[in-house]
Amino acid sequence: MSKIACQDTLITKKRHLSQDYFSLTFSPVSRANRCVPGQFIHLLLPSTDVTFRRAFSVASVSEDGNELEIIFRVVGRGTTLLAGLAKGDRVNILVPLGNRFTIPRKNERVLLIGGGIGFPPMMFLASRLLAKGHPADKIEFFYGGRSKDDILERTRIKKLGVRFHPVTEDGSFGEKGLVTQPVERVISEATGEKMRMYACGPEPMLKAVEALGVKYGIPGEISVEAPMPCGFGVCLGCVLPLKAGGYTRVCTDGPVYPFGEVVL
Amino acid sequence: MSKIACQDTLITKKRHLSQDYFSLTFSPVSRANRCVPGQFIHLLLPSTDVTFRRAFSVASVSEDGNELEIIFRVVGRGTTLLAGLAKGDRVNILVPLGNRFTIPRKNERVLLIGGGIGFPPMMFLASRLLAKGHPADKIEFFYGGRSKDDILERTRIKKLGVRFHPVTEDGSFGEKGLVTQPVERVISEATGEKMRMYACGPEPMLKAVEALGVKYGIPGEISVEAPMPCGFGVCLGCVLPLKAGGYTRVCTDGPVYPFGEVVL
Amino acid sequence: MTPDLKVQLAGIEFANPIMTASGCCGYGEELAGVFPLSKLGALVTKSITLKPRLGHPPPRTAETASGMLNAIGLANVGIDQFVAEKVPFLATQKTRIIVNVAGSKLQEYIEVATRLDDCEVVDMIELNISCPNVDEGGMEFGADPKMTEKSVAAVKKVFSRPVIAKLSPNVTSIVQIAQAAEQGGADAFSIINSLVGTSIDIETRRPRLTNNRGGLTGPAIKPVALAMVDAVYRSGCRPPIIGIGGIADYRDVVEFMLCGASAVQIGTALFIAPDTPVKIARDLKAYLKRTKLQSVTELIGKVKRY
Amino acid sequence: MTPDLKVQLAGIEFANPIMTASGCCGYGEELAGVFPLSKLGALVTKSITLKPRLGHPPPRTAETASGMLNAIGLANVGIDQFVAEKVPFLATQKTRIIVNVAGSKLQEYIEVATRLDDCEVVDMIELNISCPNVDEGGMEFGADPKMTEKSVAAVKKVFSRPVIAKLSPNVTSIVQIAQAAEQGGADAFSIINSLVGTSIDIETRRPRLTNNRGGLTGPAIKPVALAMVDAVYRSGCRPPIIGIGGIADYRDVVEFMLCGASAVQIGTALFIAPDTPVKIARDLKAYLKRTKLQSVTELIGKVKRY
Ligand SMILES: Cc1cc2nc3c(=O)[nH]c(=O)nc-3n(C[C@H](O)[C@H](O)[C@H](O)COP(=O)(O)OP(=O)(O)OC[C@H]3O[C@@H](n4cnc5c(N)ncnc54)[C@H](O)[C@@H]3O)c2cc1C
Ligand SMILES: Cc1cc2nc3c(=O)[nH]c(=O)nc-3n(C[C@H](O)[C@H](O)[C@H](O)COP(=O)(O)OP(=O)(O)OC[C@H]3O[C@@H](n4cnc5c(N)ncnc54)[C@H](O)[C@@H]3O)c2cc1C
Ligand SMILES: Cc1cc2nc3c(=O)[nH]c(=O)nc-3n(C[C@H](O)[C@H](O)[C@H](O)COP(=O)(O)O)c2cc1C
Ligand SMILES: Cc1cc2nc3c(=O)[nH]c(=O)nc-3n(C[C@H](O)[C@H](O)[C@H](O)COP(=O)(O)O)c2cc1C
Ligand code: FES
Ligand code: FES
Repeated sequence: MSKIACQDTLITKKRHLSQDYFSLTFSPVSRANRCVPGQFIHLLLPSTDVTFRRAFSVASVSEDGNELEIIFRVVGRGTTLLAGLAKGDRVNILVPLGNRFTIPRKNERVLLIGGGIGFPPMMFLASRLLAKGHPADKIEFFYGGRSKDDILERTRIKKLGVRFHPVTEDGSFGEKGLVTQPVERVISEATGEKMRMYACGPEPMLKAVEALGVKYGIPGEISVEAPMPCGFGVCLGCVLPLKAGGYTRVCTDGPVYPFGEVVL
Repeated sequence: MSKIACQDTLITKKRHLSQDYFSLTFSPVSRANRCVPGQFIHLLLPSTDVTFRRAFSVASVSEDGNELEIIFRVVGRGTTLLAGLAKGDRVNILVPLGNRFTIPRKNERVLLIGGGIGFPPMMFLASRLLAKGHPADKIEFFYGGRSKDDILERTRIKKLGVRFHPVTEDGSFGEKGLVTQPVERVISEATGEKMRMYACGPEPMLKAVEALGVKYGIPGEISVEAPMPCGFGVCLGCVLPLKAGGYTRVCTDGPVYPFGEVVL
Repeated sequence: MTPDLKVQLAGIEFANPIMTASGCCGYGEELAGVFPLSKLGALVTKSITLKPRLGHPPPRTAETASGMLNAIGLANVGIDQFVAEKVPFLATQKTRIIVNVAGSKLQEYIEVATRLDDCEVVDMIELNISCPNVDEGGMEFGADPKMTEKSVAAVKKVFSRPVIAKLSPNVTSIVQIAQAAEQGGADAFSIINSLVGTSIDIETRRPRLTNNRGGLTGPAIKPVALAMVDAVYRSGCRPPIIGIGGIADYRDVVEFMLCGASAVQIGTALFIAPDTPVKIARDLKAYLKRTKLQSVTELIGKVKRY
Repeated sequence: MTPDLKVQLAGIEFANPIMTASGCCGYGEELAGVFPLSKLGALVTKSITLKPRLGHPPPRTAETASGMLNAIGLANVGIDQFVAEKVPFLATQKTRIIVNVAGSKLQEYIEVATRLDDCEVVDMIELNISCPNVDEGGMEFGADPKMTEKSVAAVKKVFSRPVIAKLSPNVTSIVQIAQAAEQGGADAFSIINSLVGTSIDIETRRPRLTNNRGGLTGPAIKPVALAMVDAVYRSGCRPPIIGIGGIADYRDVVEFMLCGASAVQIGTALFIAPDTPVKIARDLKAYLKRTKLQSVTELIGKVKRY
């Protein structure tokens, strides 16, 4: 019985990041200070054009714990409506929802792997790890996208001081190819160091990352998606099959799972 | 089979007239030049929060026939949504709909009676009559409202040069009382002149105006309202009973009816 | 090659699968002011009864979430005036004409259908068997398999062209009713008519319809309509299905056709956007092109069920 | 004086008429994280079956116009685990507890109800008779008056506290089913469960639910639910009615109560806004005050029909 705040909040900042990508900051948000990387909010659009809320990973939380940021991509009706909202508009959010990424030990090399719109929780995790004193040079930030326009918040990520590995399929920014390439290179170059992987992104990427984890015996976690009618565990609509049998509710048992737990 | 244009148009001007009252100008509007006083448009809100279109009388049409204005009051969900739209927003309208006011002969004294948000078609009628050469001093413009804030576009009406009779229930602007008072006074003061009345406003006002028409033997027309699912005659949802029996479709047979025709 | 929208139902060819639903396009005159009716596969008239009917007192309609309620009360000019005043206009229109027939006694259906048999412009009759059946104490014809079969068979006897049975969704098993209609000789099914519903004004405490209840239509009912079309199609009934219920854009049409509809009717959406049929025809063509289909008929029943 | 929200059903008093609907509030634990369950008139659990059920593979839900489809497949922990793990939590909650019971054989209902009779915290049982009846070849219990009567009567025999019959809307005459349930001894009715519906993804051509079809719920179905509550209430059935279907705000509750509901359940709206019951209780009080009523019970059945 974890406490969830169902609250009205205001859009206090809206940034158009590139093409279909936006950042929204909400304030005031009670319980924002409780949000940890991996968790998400469930947002109610002020229109009956969509029935369900929409889930978005927490991308950042302000130091005073009053502001919460999400970064999203316009893909359908809900996100189109969301992109149409403006500073000052009111939305209702449920927060905080979901489980969290395991915090690695300080001596572990951390491989954060974000694919496309999967990067916001990775960014949140990076900054939290830094705040907790994880050495910046032990944090590798892999970020894959189709082309330059899909690699967002580049300055912000660079500013963190982590080791940034941008990758684009068309080579228009960073390394050309798939994000798993540099991941595998960093893994094979590492010598005897303990490592841990975290990934969020499209399913094929998550599968590839899990495969790397198995191949090199590196533990890790993935953050997965599912359509979420309720977001807080009561509807049983967001389930994914578990390898061990049965189903898991992504909204409460997830969205973060250790490698190999869910059937993707 | 009158031609109706089902068209997307843009809000090119938005004016907040007072409290809950707004004026919206749409452009380009094909067939706007065909609109005559008494006719209305049927507006589709860009949201499934309401199912039906909403009907609004034409308040004015620009000289080039490209712009069309409505004036409305926020009373419920649809008009709240409409008030939330901004310059540049797109809406879909059906235009022109409904029948029209009978054009009086030039020697007739014309009594235009608008109650509350019933004044826009009266204003349109006044300016069209003036444009057709009806003498301004033969046009009496009665405009009743609860208080000062309900008497809109005062400068605009005065500029027309017609005889303006504002009336408010609380006396905060113009004469104190009901709009039918000055109407009856003007009627009784008139000497042998031919007169014709036109009214649009709340039902009790329309009834009172009809009663004056009967009492003094003055012909006239009222513009009535009804909820309108389709607005162009196919659903049979907007009917009002006729005194002669049967029903009339307000959207196509109306909204303008001679005194005594519909059961209010 | 531009994809082909033509469909065949009961041996009749339609320019496209898009029809306007009964009660939502009058007798065609007003709609012809919005777009040429030749753009339609067919026009289905308001229900015609033997005698003229004024319908229920207002209010007759109410808005609901993504839908509406109506209790028009079968207001119509009656068969005499229909033939005298409406048929001549319809005869000039380059589209298929389907006349919807209603009644509260079987004899009424028979008489109206008999009259319509003489109107050559009437391509098909659509039987509205969702009216309360006075003979049988008020239960709808269409809620009872036996009465359904009987009324379809009776009309088939007097009307020489194809007869569509328009089925009510307010039943335990629409498949059973469809089978009865097929037994009676139905050449096609229209699925569905409106769902029974109501709405109350909490300030006046009065129903929003003088009839106390009405028919729910519009996007809200689409999932129900689709499931019923799917069920009848899966049941293996022979007559083709005309899908109806909440259709507002080409996507809805594709859904209905994938579930087994050979054509569709547009009702409530005409009030929201009267040019919906024209837009759907255009978008449907684009969809067929995009999915590399030559003919819209290739969609019929092609849903990949789990 | 602040208006009274208390209601009585089948001799049991409820703090207010607002309950959470089965399948929409789990076993109460998660919802208690949003607001104290003491704010509810009652909590109705997910359907409990004899054996645990995993439910259908995903996707299990789909959005529709002003509503949703679900085919969860009665996923639940089964009666053993329910009693062992869920009842202890429920016992600590200061609200009425209603356990929804489902099964595909009559014997299953009986066994689950027998077990629940020993759980004192369970104030009432709600029988979900909308499940396909394996014994009778898959037709829903709740679609057949005889099976309805039989199952209610059987459960009444083993459960000593009041039994609610939750009626399916997918029937020709819900009044007939209600009468059968009353005959079987039902102490109250829950009206309605979800409408059968489906939705197709036109790109993949697959149904949006692995079960091919599911239950339509949410604001879209409110008019249908309201008409069914109204019909059963007007029919003069004795057991009180719990109105369900698309309730999202206090206005909806007032509509249902005016039509004859003594209480209501909130389902889909909990997903949209989990604090809906709290807001409704607050707004309902304000409405009663504004309309100068002392007790919410004064609304029951007070619609002014034409
Ligand atoms: C835990 C979690 C965190 C997420 N974080 C982010 C984020 O930080 N930024 C971001 O841009 N997106 C994020 N998403 C995905 C985001 O929720 C979807 O893009 C969004 O719901 C799509 O809504 P739509 O109406 O625009 O798209 P549509 O495709 O029109 O949505 C239609 C329906 O499908 C469901 N749906 C479709 N795809 C998804 C999906 N991938 N995940 C969940 N529901 C889906 C929607 O809920 C809706 O019911 C996250 C999803 C989850 C589950
Ligand atoms: C021919 C005509 C001309 C009109 N001209 C104007 C105008 O120039 N300016 C203006 O402010 N208003 C005008 N109205 C009234 C305007 O259409 C309503 O105020 C508006 O529809 C209310 O919508 P709502 O959603 O805000 O209110 P709600 O009360 O929430 O509407 C709920 C439902 O009731 C219907 N409804 C309620 N009241 C009315 C009504 N009086 N007329 C029609 N439908 C109603 C709506 O269509 C809707 O279905 C006109 C109405 C008609 C019929
Ligand atoms: C205002 C209105 C009037 C209707 N009148 C009739 C009618 O006279 N006869 C009939 O068979 N169906 C009638 N219908 C039902 C429609 O033909 C159609 O079956 C139903 O509206 C569902 O389709 P929709 O959701 O596209 O509106 C009417 C529907 C509406 C909304
Ligand atoms: C996701 C979901 C799961 C449901 N599960 C059950 C269930 O297990 N047993 C049951 O009797 N009803 C179940 N229902 C039906 C609801 O209890 C309720 O009758 C229905 O949703 C209509 O109410 P609503 O429109 O407020 O949602 C479920 C509904 C939903 C949306
Ligand atoms: S979204 Fe409802 S249980 Fe996960
Ligand atoms: S609004 Fe449809 S006939 Fe008038």
